[in-house]
Order: sequence, then C-alpha cells, then structure tokens
Amino acid sequence: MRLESLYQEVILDHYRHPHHKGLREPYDAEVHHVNPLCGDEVTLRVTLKDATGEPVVADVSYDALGCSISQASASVMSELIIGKTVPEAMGLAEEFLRLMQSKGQLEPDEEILGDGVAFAGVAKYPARIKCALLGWMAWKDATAQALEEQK
Amino acid sequence: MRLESLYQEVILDHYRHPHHKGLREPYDAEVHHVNPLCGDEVTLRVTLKDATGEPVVADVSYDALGCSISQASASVMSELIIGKTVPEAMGLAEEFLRLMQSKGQLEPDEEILGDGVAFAGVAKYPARIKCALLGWMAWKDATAQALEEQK
Amino acid sequence: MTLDVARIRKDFPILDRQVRDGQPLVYLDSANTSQKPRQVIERLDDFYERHNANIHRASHQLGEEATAAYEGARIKAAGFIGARDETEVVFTKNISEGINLVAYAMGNATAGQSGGSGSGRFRLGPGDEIVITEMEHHSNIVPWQLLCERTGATLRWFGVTDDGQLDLAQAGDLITERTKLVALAHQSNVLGTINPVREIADRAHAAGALVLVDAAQSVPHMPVDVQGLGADFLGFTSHKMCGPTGIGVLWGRRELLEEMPPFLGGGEMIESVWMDHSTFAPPPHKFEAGTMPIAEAAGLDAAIDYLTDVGLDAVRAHERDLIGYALDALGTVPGLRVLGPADPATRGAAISFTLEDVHPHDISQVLDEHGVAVRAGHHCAWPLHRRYGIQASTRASFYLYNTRAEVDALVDGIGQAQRFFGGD
Amino acid sequence: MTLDVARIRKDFPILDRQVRDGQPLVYLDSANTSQKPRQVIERLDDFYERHNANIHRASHQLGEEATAAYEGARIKAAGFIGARDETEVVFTKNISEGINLVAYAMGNATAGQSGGSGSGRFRLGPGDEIVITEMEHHSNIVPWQLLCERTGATLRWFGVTDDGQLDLAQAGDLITERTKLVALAHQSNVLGTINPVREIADRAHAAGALVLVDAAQSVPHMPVDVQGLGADFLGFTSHKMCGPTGIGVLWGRRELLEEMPPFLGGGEMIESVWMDHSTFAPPPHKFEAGTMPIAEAAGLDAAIDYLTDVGLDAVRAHERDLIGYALDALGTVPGLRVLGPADPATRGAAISFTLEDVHPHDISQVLDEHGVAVRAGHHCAWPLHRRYGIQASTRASFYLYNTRAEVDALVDGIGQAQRFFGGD
Ligand SMILES: Cc1ncc(COP(=O)(O)O)c(C=O)c1O
Ligand SMILES: Cc1ncc(COP(=O)(O)O)c(C=O)c1O
Repeated sequence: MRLESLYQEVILDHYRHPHHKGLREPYDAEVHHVNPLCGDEVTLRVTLKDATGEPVVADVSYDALGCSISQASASVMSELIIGKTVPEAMGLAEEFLRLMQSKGQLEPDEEILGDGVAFAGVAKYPARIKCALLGWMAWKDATAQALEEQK
Repeated sequence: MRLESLYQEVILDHYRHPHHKGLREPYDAEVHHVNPLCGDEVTLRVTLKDATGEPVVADVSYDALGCSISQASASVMSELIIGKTVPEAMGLAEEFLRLMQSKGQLEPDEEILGDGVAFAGVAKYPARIKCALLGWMAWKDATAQALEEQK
Repeated sequence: MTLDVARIRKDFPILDRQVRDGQPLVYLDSANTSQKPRQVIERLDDFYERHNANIHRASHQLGEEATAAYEGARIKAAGFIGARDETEVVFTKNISEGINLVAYAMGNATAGQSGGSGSGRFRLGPGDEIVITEMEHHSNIVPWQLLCERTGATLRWFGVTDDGQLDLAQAGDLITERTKLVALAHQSNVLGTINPVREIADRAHAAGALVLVDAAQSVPHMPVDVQGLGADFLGFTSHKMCGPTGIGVLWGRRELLEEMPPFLGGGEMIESVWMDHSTFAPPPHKFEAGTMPIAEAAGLDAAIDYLTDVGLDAVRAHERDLIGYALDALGTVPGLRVLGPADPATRGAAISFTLEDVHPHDISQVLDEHGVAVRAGHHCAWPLHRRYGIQASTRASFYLYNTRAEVDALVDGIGQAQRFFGGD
Repeated sequence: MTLDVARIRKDFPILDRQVRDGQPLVYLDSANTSQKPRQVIERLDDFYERHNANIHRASHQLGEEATAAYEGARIKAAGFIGARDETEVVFTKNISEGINLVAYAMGNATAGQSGGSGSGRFRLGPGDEIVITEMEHHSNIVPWQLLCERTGATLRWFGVTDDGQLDLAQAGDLITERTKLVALAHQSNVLGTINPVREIADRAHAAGALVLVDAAQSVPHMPVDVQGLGADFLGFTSHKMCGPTGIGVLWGRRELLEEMPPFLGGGEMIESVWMDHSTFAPPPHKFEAGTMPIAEAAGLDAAIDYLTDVGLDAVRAHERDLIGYALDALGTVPGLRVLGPADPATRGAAISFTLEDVHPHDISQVLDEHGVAVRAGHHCAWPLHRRYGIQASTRASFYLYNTRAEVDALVDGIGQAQRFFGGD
C-alpha cells in the first residue's frame, strides 16, 4: 500500500520519539518559520562553534507544531547535521532539497542522507514537500543569521 | 434584405437632411451627452415657454456627431416634440423608449410616434439602441434642468 | 423535497473518477471549491464554440450574443439573491476581489475621490472603526487590515464563543457611532455556524454603519435574500456554487454603488476619457474595468439555473440530513472534537474537527489514500484556529451530490488513520 | 514558415458559424478578442471533468492535479515571454487588473505600506511624474490618472505624430529625473504601430524610472521577450491570444515584486494572519488573493502551446502578408483614410480607418449584415481619436485564422456601405 511508502516506519519512529526536540540555551540565532498553507510552525535555535577555522553546527534545538512529516523531518535533520561543519550541513540540506524536488525519480543515497532517505516517498506528494522542508529551511535561515552576526 | 428594415428610407432622409439641427439662442438649458461605447456626442439646448400654465417645448436645437441612427433620431425627435407640452413630450419619450426596449416585438403607432416608427427595426440591434436614444436622453436631461431652474 | 442524489451525481462527470490507484472519488471538499455539472461545462463550450466575442463594444452579431449572455447572467444573479435590479450586481473575479473593491472604494473616498454624487459616508480616518469577526476568512480580514493601515481607522472584531457562535454580548461595545462598516460571514467556512446577520445589520444600521455580508458559504447552499438579511453589500463566488472559476459577484445597494469612487480603472468603466481626466459610467459598469470574465458569466448563469432547478430548499434539507448523520457518526470516534455548533439546524455543510494525537495533514493523507478528499489546515481562518488553541483542523464539507455512504467512508478512513498513527 | 491557414481554421469551431441569416462568419475583430481553438476548449473541459479542485490548500489527489495545472501554466507563461523564472509571473483577471495592480502598489507604498524589503522607489508625491502616451488604451491611462489624483503626482504623455508614431522628439523633455514610471503600449490597438520600447526603456532607466509595457496587442501576434524589451513590468491578456476570458498575466522583475506592497488582500497571499496584522507570502503569491482563475490558467497554458506549435514567427509573417494585402486593397477605396503607419513591417494586425460621409457604426452595421465582424468606435482609445480630430473609426483586425479572401469580403462590404449611404 502506498501509505507505507510515504509514512515509512523510520518516519513514524522519529515522529513519535523526536530527537533533539525542545529549545535549549545558549544559542546564536533563533527563527520562527510557518507553513502558510497549513499553519505548521517551528521555532528553531542554532549554536555554531568555530573549532578548526570552519564553523561547526554545535547544536540545533527546536520546538515544532505540525504533522508527522514535518516533525520527523526536523528530528532527522538535527540528527544528521549536529556535529557537521556548516558547509557539510548545507550540502546535506541541498541534497535533501534535491530529493524533495525529484518527483520521486531520485534514488537517495543512505550513506549521505541517513534516515533522510525515508522521505523519498514524500516527493511524490507535492502538498507535503513543504512539510518535510520546514525544519531544513528554518535551519538554513537561522544559520545564515548566526554567521551574519559572527562577522 | 434586413439592412433596409433597419435603415428605413425615412431614417436615411432625416440623416441626410436633419431637421432643427444647429444650436440656437436663447435657451433655458444645455446639456452634452456622449455614448461611451462609440464616442457619439450630442449637445442639446431646450427652450420652454409657459403658455397655459403647462410648460411647452418652445424649441429644441442640437449639434450632433454620430451615426445615421443617432442623427436621424435627434431630428425625428425635435420634429415630434417641438410645440408639445412637456408632459406630452415626456410621454412620447416613454413611448419611444418602450419601442426601443421591445426587442422588435412591438408594433409602433404612427399616430403617436410619427416618423419615429421607422426606428422599430433598431430595437432588433441591441448595440444600436443607445444610438437611437442618445438625443432623447439628452432632451429629458436638459428639460429636467430647465424645469428645475424655473422653480 | 428530497433530492434524487443518484440522478444529480450523474450530472457531475468528475464523480466517476478514480484516484490513488483505483479508489472511487469521495469528494468532501466542496466548501473549498465545488464540482461542476455538465450543464455548466457545456454552457462554457457553447459560448466558446458559437458565441464568443467581446461585449458592449462590438456591433456585430457575435458581439450582441456575447453581450446578451453576459448581461443575462447579471439579471439572473440579481434575481437569485433578491437584488432590486441588475444594476446592483457587479461582477468580480472572486469574492475576495469584491471585498477588496469595497475596501479600496473607501480608501479612495478617503483620498478625496468620489463616485459623482458625494462619498462622505465612505471616508475614513482616525477614530473611525471597521468591525469584523474572529471567525472570518482571511479574505474578509486582510482587506480591512490594509484599509485601516492606509487610513488610520481602527479594526475591531467580535469574539467567538466556545461553541462557535459570535459573542453577541460584545455588540453594544463594538457597534457604536464610530463604526463605519460591519463585515461578517453569513456562514463560517470552518465552524459551519450560520450567523444572525439580520440582528447585527439592524444594530449596525441603527448606529449609522454599513453592512457587508460574506456569503461565499451560504449562497451555494441555501436561499439567500439580500433584503431579508438587511445587507448593504453582499458577495459570493461562482466556483463554490457549481459555477466556473474566475468570476464572483458583489451586490451593493444602488445608491451606495453610485456614491462610491471607482476601484480599477480601464476600458468599459468610463463615460469619457481625456488625457488629463476621465468621467465614469454609472454602476455596475463603473466597477468593471477591462474585459470581464464573459464565458464565466455564462457558466455562472448555467450554475444558477442548475441550483434553481434542483431547488435550494432541497439542497439545504439534503445537507441538513447529511450534517446530522455525520455529526452523529463523528461523535462515536474516540478523541474526535468537532468545532462549531452541534445542532444541524444552525449550521451549514462544513464540519471541521480535530483528532487527538493525529495531525490534520496526516488524517487527510490517509483519507486521500482511500479516495476521500477533505481539507486540512487553517482553511484561511488562522485567527479562528488560534482562538481554539489549535494550529489546524480537518474539514469535511458536503454538497448536493454527497451521500450518507460517503460520510461512512469518511468515518471509516478516520478510523484507519487512528490505527495507523496510534500504534507505538 | 507559411501557415496552413485552412488547417488552422479547422481548429476553431466558431469559424463554421453562419450569422445574419446564413452569411458565413468573417471574423475581423481579434484585436478585441480572439477566437478559441478546440485544444483550449478541450483543456477547460478536461480540467472541469477530471481535475477540478482548489489549489495549494488541498492535500488530496485532485488538489495536487489542479495545483500542477495552475503552477504549470505559470511556468509556461514565464518561458513564453523570457522571464527569469516563474516567480516573476503574477496571474490577474486581465491586463487591466495587472496595470491597476502596479498603480495600487505604488499608491499603497505612498501610503506607507511596504513589500517587506523597502518600497522607496514606488513612493510618489507632488513633483513626481508618470509618463504615458497619447495612443494608450484606456486601461493604461485611467489607472495612472487615478493614482496621480490620489498621490499628487503629475501625469505626462508622449504625443503622436500625424503618421501614427510616438513623437520621440519629446523624450528629452518628458523623461527626466522626476519620472518614476513610463507606461506604454508595445503595439497600439488602433494604429497598429509597434513602438520602440527598448529605446524608451533605456532612456527611462537612465533617468531612474521604471518601465511598464502593455503587451496586450503584441504577445498574441509576435515573439516577445521581456529582457530584450528592457521592461520592468509587462502585461498581457489571455482572451486576445486564443485563451479563455478571465485571466491575464503581469510579469515583473522579481526584486520589484518583492519590494512592492500587496494589492488585494485575502486567502493565499498571506504568510500568517492575526486579527490585528498579517504578513505576506513572497511573490508571485503575494499578489494572488482568493481563488484564482484555475481552469483559465490551464486554458491559457493550452493557448500558449497552440501558438508555440504554430510558431509566432509564422503568425507574424502571415499577418504581415494580410496587412500588406489589406492596406493595398483599402488604398483603392475612395474617401478611405487609414490611421497609423503605412508600412506593414512597422505595424501589427489592426487596421483602423475612416470613410468620408459614412459613420463607423453604419459601416460596421453593413459589414455585419454581410457576415463581416469588425469594431466601430473609439476602441477604448478616446484621446487618440481626438488627436486625429475624429470621434470614432472602424477597425478590422487579423489573426492567424484570417485569409486574403476575408480581406476581400471586407473591402467588398465597405463598397456596399458606400453605395448604401452614398445615395442622396
Ligand atoms: C493595448 C491594449 N491594452 C489593454 C487592453 C485591455 O485588455 P483587457 O480588457 O483584457 O484588460 C487592450 C484590449 O482591450 C488593449 O488592446
Ligand atoms: C467564507 C469565505 N469567504 C471568502 C472566501 C474566498 O472566496 P474566493 O477564494 O473565491 O475569493 C471563502 C472561500 O475560500 C470563504 O469560505
């Protein structure tokens, strides 16, 4: 049944037990994003640290109200990018965006996207793509702000 | 041929040799009306006199730019109403309006409308009805103003 | 006065569709947009295949026919809502434009423009108030926010009670001599609530205010009479009433339309144009700039014929039956909370609900997988959702072509969603 | 690159019609509105019969399909005119609305509203100037008059030469640092003149002004590229290009659309709504309030496909042939005076003329009686007619489905009108 291809077990797991959820201090930037089509919201904070000259995603914390897809996506995202350098994380965000825009034609690489590959089915449901991207867009925005402030 | 039922000889005669045309002095009221659909214009003056206690249409003079229907209609109108009392003339205007709105279903009374009956064919061409009414509407407007001023 | 729903369904070609790999379509999203009977589709075809031309401007036969189709639709629409005559009916692209038209006319009056015969009652300034309600559709909120921003007037609103009614206790405080206009929905697109428009209109008029009724959700579903409602303006939208997209109606009392300055400028709305100034046509043409949705007017005419033939009393009765049946059935679902009135007699054919632990987007997705089309989200009524402490809801909405069996399919699908997301 | 007109005519059902008791239709009024090929009509049917739903808001299959149809049309339209991408394409109900949209955005900016990222260049006040031309359609005159009235800005205009060209000698005087916006037609709907938009746009940009191009009469008839023209805004209207009524396009440079405050408020154009304020979606959605002409967008998509398949170069070449043929033939008619350029290379497919002693209304009536549909009047360009000292003209306008034989029928009919009215 198609429902299972959309709501893979991995997604439901992250939805029921989201990782890194809850807003934490301290943070470098906080953003609030909404999905105007359905009203879903996410408040997201990002903390960067600068270890080796390259900024690193030290923490991502968030509070999200929304459907299983948007919640699970935020959870998977934080899982994936915490600890990565900002360029690496931006690369992942691009990769995930590409997957979402693929109309289901792309075979995602689990090596790269980890649990993110479970969202491949979402790409077939245009109305849900914004749900899956909500957290990622918030993170990109928050990170841009944090980098801006560090200048 | 239908063209002849629209453009009856009477209409073409009035068009080629309009009666009462040209602006005359003195006058009680002057109006300028346009047909916004095609740009036709009429400037019309009316002079009333009060003979027997009832106002009488002493003169109607006009200058008109427009198609054969609008020109001929103004000519026929002035022919019909000059010399009539205002209530009589208003009655004629009503009668003519009724004819125009009849969609060609009404048999006009030559006793009442005189040369005006020639316009019966116009009622079948909705786009031309405004042409035939242009002069009449101007006259009604001018007369209302003239009466207003006499108060 | 019962509907022959089986026969009606045959008029709607789309109801034969299958979705999601072979599921028969169960369309429960008519409050969003309705489906179209073949009578309407055929009317559009006929217009384009036989009568298409621009209107008013053309002195040829097609032009006459197209003008007759367009102006005939105006007469039809006027009769449908009890307007005094067709000069009170302005065609717009949807009801949103109609509401904006009134708002901009007020803004333009404030900026000194006039409709020819004075526009005093449309002028706004600091101290003046516009009153709306918390249950309005965004289309009846945002235009007034923008207008108030531009003019310095103040926006106020009726709150909503826990059971989804306007809080009329606030009326005395809200509607005062400062009120210039009260704008409210005849029927809420979320709660289904049918508002006491007449009562509020009487109060508004007593205070010297104008009344604009958003009838987007009532005109398609029940007989509506502008005189009985005591409205000054009333709008509705074709696509929700079996008609085509691209056209709506703003009805306004003639003397108001005369006073109002124009909104959009362009061809057809003028009397005369010079380079440095223009004069304007009388209403309704004053408000119709450019080439209007001509074929769409013909389609709306056919839609009104269709609804009139079926009978709006019969439509309303049928929907009341469905609402009653649906409210009962939904009442058996654990964790399901219906927003709005519980009595089918006081509400229309939209039922919005929340379900414990399952997000509306997820419910609607499961339903869609079973062929059941509903809407999830805030339904363009975000403030109303905030009022009830929720982000979003799921809305099932009914129309003349829906059946009890489709309500069963809805309830069934909700059960599936609960099982699917309920596991741990 | 010659057109197979016989084959093309088969695509247009209405061309089989007979009018006025059995006359075959000779439709020479396409500058007013064009006829529609069955490919467009069928696309509308298909939408209503299989895919109809509201867009964006719905998370069901029909909603996905309708959204894909609507947004697909946006992508198609963007490609058609060389837009950077589809976010620069705003759907409106016609081009008149598109022009008003820009005018109101400027008015709203003046009233202090913003598009989110500042709106300085849209603010107007006394001393600022808007420049148009004497050959504009009312839809590109009246919105600017109303805007100037509201803001205190001044309206100025290019005059027109005796042979129907813009008087470019005035450019230096007209386009100055006071100029905020220059709005002009790409092609005159009366004279047929194709204006040197690029040249004027370069001057305008050098002076810091924006440029709006009314392409209602060019986009249907020739390849148009917004970049090549140097436009900042460009509008066109579906019904003149084989598409349905009820939809038009306003293209605008993305950074401008971002800066501009919203125009119509309502569902779909928002980001978030509270009772006391709202935030707005990014363009193009910021400018699309309420339910849009969805089926019409699908129809416009089909129309663009149709024109692209035929090839706009071929359309233009065919029309040049017809114009040349018609100008020659009309030149033989005694007392006939053609308005506008004499060279088919510099003009489009509309030919307006006057005839000594026969009023345009009377000519068009006689033509209509012979099945020939033309337009008589001022064609919504009243100031232009005054410029030439005339009240009205008769306009024959051609499109891809017209033939030389139809030009013959026109000339024939004119002769009949002369004979009919010439006698004394
Ligand atoms: C040059 C020009 N501009 C604007 C318009 C207005 O188009 P619409 O009536 O579709 O808004 C027209 C046609 O009527 C036109 O020819
Ligand atoms: C109550 C109400 N008002 C206004 C609207 C807006 O209608 P439209 O989108 O056709 O302008 C809707 C529907 O979307 C509605 O339900």
